Amino acid sequence: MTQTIDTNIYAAVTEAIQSEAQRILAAGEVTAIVGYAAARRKGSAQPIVITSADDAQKLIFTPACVNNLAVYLTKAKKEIPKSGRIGIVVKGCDLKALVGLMGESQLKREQLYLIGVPCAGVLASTIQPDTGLTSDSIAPKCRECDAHLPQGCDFVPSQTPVTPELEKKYAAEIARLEALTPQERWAYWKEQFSKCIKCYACRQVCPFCFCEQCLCDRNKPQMVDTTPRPAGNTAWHIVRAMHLAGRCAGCAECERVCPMDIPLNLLNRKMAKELKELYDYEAGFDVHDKGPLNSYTEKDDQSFIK
Amino acid sequence: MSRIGVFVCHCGENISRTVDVERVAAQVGKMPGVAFATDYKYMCSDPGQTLLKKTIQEQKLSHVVVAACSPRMHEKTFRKAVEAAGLNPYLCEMANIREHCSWVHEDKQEATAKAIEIVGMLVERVKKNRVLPTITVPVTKRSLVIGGGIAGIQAALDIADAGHEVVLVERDPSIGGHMAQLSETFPTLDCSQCIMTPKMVDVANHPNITLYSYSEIEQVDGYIGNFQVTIRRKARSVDEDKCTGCGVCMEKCPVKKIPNKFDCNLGMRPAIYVPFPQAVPNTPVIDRDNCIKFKTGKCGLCQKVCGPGAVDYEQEDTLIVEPVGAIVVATGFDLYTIDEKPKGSMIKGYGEFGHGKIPDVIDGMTFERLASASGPTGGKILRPSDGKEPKQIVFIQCIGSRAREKGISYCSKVCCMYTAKHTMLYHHKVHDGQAYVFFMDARTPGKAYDEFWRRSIEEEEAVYIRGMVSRLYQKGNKIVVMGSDIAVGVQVEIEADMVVLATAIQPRTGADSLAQKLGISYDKYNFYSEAHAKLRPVECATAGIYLAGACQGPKDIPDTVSQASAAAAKVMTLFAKDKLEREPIVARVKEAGCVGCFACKKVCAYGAVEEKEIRDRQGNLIKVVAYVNPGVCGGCGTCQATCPSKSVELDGYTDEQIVAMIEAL
Amino acid sequence: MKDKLNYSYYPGCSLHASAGEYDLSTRELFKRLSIGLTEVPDWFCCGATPAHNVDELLSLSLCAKNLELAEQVEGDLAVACAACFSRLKTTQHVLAESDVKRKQVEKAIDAPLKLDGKVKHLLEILARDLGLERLAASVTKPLAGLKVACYYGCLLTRPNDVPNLDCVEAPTIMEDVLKAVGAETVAWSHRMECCGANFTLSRPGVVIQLTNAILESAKEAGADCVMVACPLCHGNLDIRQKEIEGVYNVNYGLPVFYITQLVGLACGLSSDKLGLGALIVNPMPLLKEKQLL
Amino acid sequence: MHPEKQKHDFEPKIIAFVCTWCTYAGADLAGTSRMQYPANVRVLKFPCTGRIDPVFILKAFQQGADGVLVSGCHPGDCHYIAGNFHARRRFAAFRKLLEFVGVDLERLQFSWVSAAEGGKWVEVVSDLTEKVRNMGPMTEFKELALEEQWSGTINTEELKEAYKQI
Amino acid sequence: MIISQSTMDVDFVRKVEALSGTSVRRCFQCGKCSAGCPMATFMEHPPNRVVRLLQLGQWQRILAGRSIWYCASCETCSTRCPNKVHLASIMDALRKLSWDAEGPSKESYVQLANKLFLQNIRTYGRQYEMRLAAVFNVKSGQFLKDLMLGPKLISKGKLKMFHSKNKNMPEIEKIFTRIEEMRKKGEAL
Repeated sequence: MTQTIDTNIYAAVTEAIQSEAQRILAAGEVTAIVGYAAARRKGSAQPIVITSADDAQKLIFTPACVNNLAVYLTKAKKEIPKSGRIGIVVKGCDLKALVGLMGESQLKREQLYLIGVPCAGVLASTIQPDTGLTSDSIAPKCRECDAHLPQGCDFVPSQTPVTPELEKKYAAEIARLEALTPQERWAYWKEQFSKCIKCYACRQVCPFCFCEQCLCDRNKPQMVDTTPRPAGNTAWHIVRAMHLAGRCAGCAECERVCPMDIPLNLLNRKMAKELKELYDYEAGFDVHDKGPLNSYTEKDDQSFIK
Repeated sequence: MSRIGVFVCHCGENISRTVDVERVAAQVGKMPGVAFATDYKYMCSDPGQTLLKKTIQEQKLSHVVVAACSPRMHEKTFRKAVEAAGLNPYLCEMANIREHCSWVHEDKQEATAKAIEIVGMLVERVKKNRVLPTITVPVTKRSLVIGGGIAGIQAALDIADAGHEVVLVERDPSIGGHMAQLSETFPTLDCSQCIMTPKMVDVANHPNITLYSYSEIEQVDGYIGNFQVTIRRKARSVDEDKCTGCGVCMEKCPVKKIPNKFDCNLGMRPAIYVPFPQAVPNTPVIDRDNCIKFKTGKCGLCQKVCGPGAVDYEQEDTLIVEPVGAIVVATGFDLYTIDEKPKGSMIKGYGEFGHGKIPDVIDGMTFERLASASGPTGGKILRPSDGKEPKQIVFIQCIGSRAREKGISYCSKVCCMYTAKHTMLYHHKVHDGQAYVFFMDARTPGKAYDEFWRRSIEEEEAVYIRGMVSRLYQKGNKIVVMGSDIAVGVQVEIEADMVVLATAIQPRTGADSLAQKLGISYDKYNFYSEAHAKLRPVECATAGIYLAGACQGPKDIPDTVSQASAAAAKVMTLFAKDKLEREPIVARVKEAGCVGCFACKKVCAYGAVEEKEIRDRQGNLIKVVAYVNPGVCGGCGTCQATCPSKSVELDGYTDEQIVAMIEAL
Repeated sequence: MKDKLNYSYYPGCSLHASAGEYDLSTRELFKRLSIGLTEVPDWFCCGATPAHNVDELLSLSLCAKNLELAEQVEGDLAVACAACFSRLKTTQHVLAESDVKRKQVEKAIDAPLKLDGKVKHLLEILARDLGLERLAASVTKPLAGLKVACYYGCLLTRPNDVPNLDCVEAPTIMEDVLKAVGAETVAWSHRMECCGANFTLSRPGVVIQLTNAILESAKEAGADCVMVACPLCHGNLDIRQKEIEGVYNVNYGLPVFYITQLVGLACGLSSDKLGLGALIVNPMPLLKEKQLL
Repeated sequence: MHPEKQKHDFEPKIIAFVCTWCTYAGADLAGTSRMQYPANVRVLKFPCTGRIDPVFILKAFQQGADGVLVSGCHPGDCHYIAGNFHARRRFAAFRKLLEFVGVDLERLQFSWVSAAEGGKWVEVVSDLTEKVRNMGPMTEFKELALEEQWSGTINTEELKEAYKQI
Repeated sequence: MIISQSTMDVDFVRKVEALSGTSVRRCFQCGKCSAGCPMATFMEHPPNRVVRLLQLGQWQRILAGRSIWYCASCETCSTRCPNKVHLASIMDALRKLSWDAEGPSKESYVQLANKLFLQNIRTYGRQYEMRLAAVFNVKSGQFLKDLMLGPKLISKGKLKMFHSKNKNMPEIEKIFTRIEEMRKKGEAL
């Protein structure tokens, strides 16, 4: 049964963002703000960088504001110290990425002015931007969101989103795959990975793929085949999932931008689940000194070791 | 194109019995890049090595693979030979076809096939080997010793006697540490001060030793051979150079009743004081918290009476930087106390013993001061509460030690012995008294130790009761000791005049923060960790830092002195060379690819990874990257496996070398 | 200042029977201090010592069910009896530690467990929630000159990490409360020794021996009276005192008060409202002597 | 003297990634003690298990390994203080990932073998060889590699026949 | 005492450990439990020896004696044990296992009191001390025990003669029966 999700607060949130943006730009607290603005198609939204207080009213927040804007900061991190403090509009999920990036010395908290948005959810990538937000049209990641209200921001509008309990699709899909035999799982992923065209959009959009030279682009030695063929594709996605383990907090941008609809976030959620079970670690809530895979305790599980 | 030479060893018959070595040489000879392949009876023999050297030169070989025994056996041998022939030693690899092949398989065909594959893998690997220059680091032949107890004193004297300069830093106003406080020592009962003070004087007079007392380590930079140590010299308010140690200031000081920590607060001292008469240096220090001059601005008596004008109220803390090549850490221990600990602390106190509020319940060190001829009672055993001689005295062992519940599960190692000593001292001094000891186990391994313990029972008439004490409480002027004798299976109640607790040995407070400054590791109790429990018990994992005494774990005096001399020997070994050579198996950062996530730094157990700023010509910061200090790197390669972009690489085990081996399969 | 304090209340069986005066004085005192107290409807026995003695699962299940009942009433759960307090706290502790036992208990009570509700002894409420200052401010008749031996017994503080009421071996919370209401407390050695507890029924001889040592110690320390927070301790110290005096041929004459009675007295409550008449060792002469009535 | 050596239809390829201080030395000890074990294993020496990148395991399977063994020092015995602790976490996570994409974890063995455990080395290697031998060849990655060459699935009789020939 | 693998009943010890949630092996016999136990003088095996016998698997010796029934559950031993051995819980577990085995015990009075107490809960939901005491005296044959106390207590209102009905009685009964069922199915010890 389709359930309508209340997005009435988004208008008020937009207003609050606009006035805060106007204030901090005018006061010179920040030099630029990364946010969302309306795009040409009706109801759609796109990222925008504004540098003038006059442009503050361009900022919006709607169910179409799907992008994780954190990626605009990682790729621009060298510029930030020069330009001064930067404001950024963040949903709870985006904030998790920023938190992770701070833990990895990519960003500094004091360089950022965080405008958190109370968010009931955004639209799935397959849905037309002017559609209303419902239990059918909502993005899968929002179904299991645990950060509707971002914590620790410099500014958060006072509205509280109404968030109905929805069926967790990733969790369900992971459970389904886990119940299969290894051969069946292999067949499933083989089919998924065979679709890959190695466009690297997943890498491009990922806030954590901030390496200047990706391991997979190195050819001395050739660790991962670069051809868009099954063997290389499989290796690429396994290596990527491993590199994101303990870091990815599930913004699901990789899955959103994948032109071939490979369920990439499934791999990342699976790893997050395992690390939670093994080491009680969850990415994205606190700025951790060390992630789960670069720390240890002497009593870690070793039941799998002979 | 590489010109690889492959030498297949027969090892007498050890290899050739199950591996067809001629066939291996013939097959490998056909591999691309292999210019020469042969087999030989004994490659490690002189003629074998000569063959190797001759062939390198004649055939102009670029790389060498020796297929023989385990590299753990002869890698050094062959690398040396290769070096003698003019090649970089790291261009030689060994293929293990003995331990991993001929000795563990019987089928000749199978073993030969395996040997060919093993050698093939190493051929592919060696192609990717690079010239690695030996890393040399200069050595500053001066040493820092932290802590002026018996461990620090012994280490400092040994190093100084070997002709090297030593900087000795002591936190307290005088060196001597705990040993200076002891009355007599087990198992010979010689007077501690009689054997300790001459050594303290030696330190003071040694031309190679610079003593900084009343000083602390502020900061440690650098690495093995090249440390820069910043030392804070706390304001003593007395000029050490001018002071003659006449002691008039102490006599005239109007504040006299400050409990003296050296006497476990049983004796009193003035506000300007030396902790004990034989102190080294014999220069007083002003206790600013208790000095009238510092509290009210009035008085100034000590300055007036000081002939040489050494008293200086204006003195401030000063920082000095000392360059040293090696560091000996000898910070010693603190005694556990039974008082109530702050909430949430890992260590708990003994509420069942009144949290230390019963005046005649004392610890072992306090008993030492009572028994000491130079102590506050002149060597008489008297109760702190009323100054009476205790006729029934109870000793309880394992207080804090071996008590998980209180947060300490280790054995403090010295308590059994010193309690036995205490019963003897007590019996010698109070002839009509009776000593009882509650104990769980008597641990007396050591030369003449068990005999000593037995003597306390058989000759000195101490009554040992196997069983612990549940509770102590004051009843009138007695202390009721509620214990049990598990041998009999009954409860035992003793109304004692005095109770002496053998409290646990703990690391010094602040041991963890010093460790962090030094970059050495420590266990959950803050004892410093040695590099290897059995084979490297004196070294820290951090190169150039050595441990001596109880800071590493509970120890008695002989063990402490042994370890201190061992640490000194390690320092002298280091100082025997002008430059430090080390295997060039170290990690290197490829700065172009590094994005400064510092995952490598997070996993480095050696603290070898530093942050390095890259700036353009105008001095603008471009990025911050990782830098691996080759002097400090241990060479495990955990950083490389962790680095997402593989921008740090372990020389000798590069991805190229390893992938080449995997691909050779 | 904090809003009005409100608690759900678990009196326990004894307070509805042999320790009626404890129940009465608790209700009256809380009324006087304007602390809300709502009895958990149809609570039942926590199982006390006998249940955990022979059937831990039963004991845990009974307590867990009672904790569930307590959830219906708003506020932290106030408990007066030290034994009930100990059982409820132990249940929370054990079930939080052991998954196996937790699942068994959930099955036994056929309900999911909630262990986050706070269980508080009256002492905690007086000393911490209300606070010693506010308590002192409510005093109208300070208990000046009354020397009290505070008797903790076993179950208020032991074992480690379970009740977390105060230091397990050297608690001060009773003394703190009494000092706040103007009484004097004596330092004595047996304030945490066992009285023999429920052996009072099956092995009274044991109880007499242990309780005698406690009374002796209190008397020696110069106490005028003893204060307790446990009906079982009270039973042994008060009800059996005459008998003990007979057996040992001594004369203690130590009235044994509940904490709420003494605090209530200081807050100006009358003897009737405190149930002082129910005490076996007559406290009236002492209270008259100290001019506290 | 020796019992007749059993011939098998399939001999698996096993790759062992081991640290030099413990397991490599343990394997040396098995040699000096003349213990016997199947000849299927190829040993790659690393300074420490901490150096072993999960990609190597992937690469080994891609290169045709039927089984992979990763072995190092027991916890607390690491020559490099903590390399094996880091490795333990890394591989705990990586094996979960491999399992999720459908790799049968029976083919991937982890162990602690000290320099004194020559016998354990023999046991670990023999057990893994035996287990993988019974499981048959690791076809998953090989198929991917073949598809790489043929750019299509093996769906005709001829292709299947040709595949079997390889 | 002959000790062998067959006399060391490890299963029993494991049961004790499962029920008590504490380790038996951890005890190193320091005797602190016995030193502080208020009841030790009434026991033939002091607490430390109870643990020692358990370590040796000699549980029959423990169950045959009265020690476990003389434990007052004062928790002093658990609180002061240097090894965090929760001896009071071990005592609970031993009593439970003895109770199950309806084993020989020299302490039938304590058992009887416990039994009556639990019956009271099952029947009335709460304790009524008057009934408890009266029935105990009848069943234990000590008709005149504490005779002098009774009237005095009643006059002081301390022993109630009547009691109200608890609405949760069916729920209590269900807890008892569910636990019995779990035990029958082997889901709980």
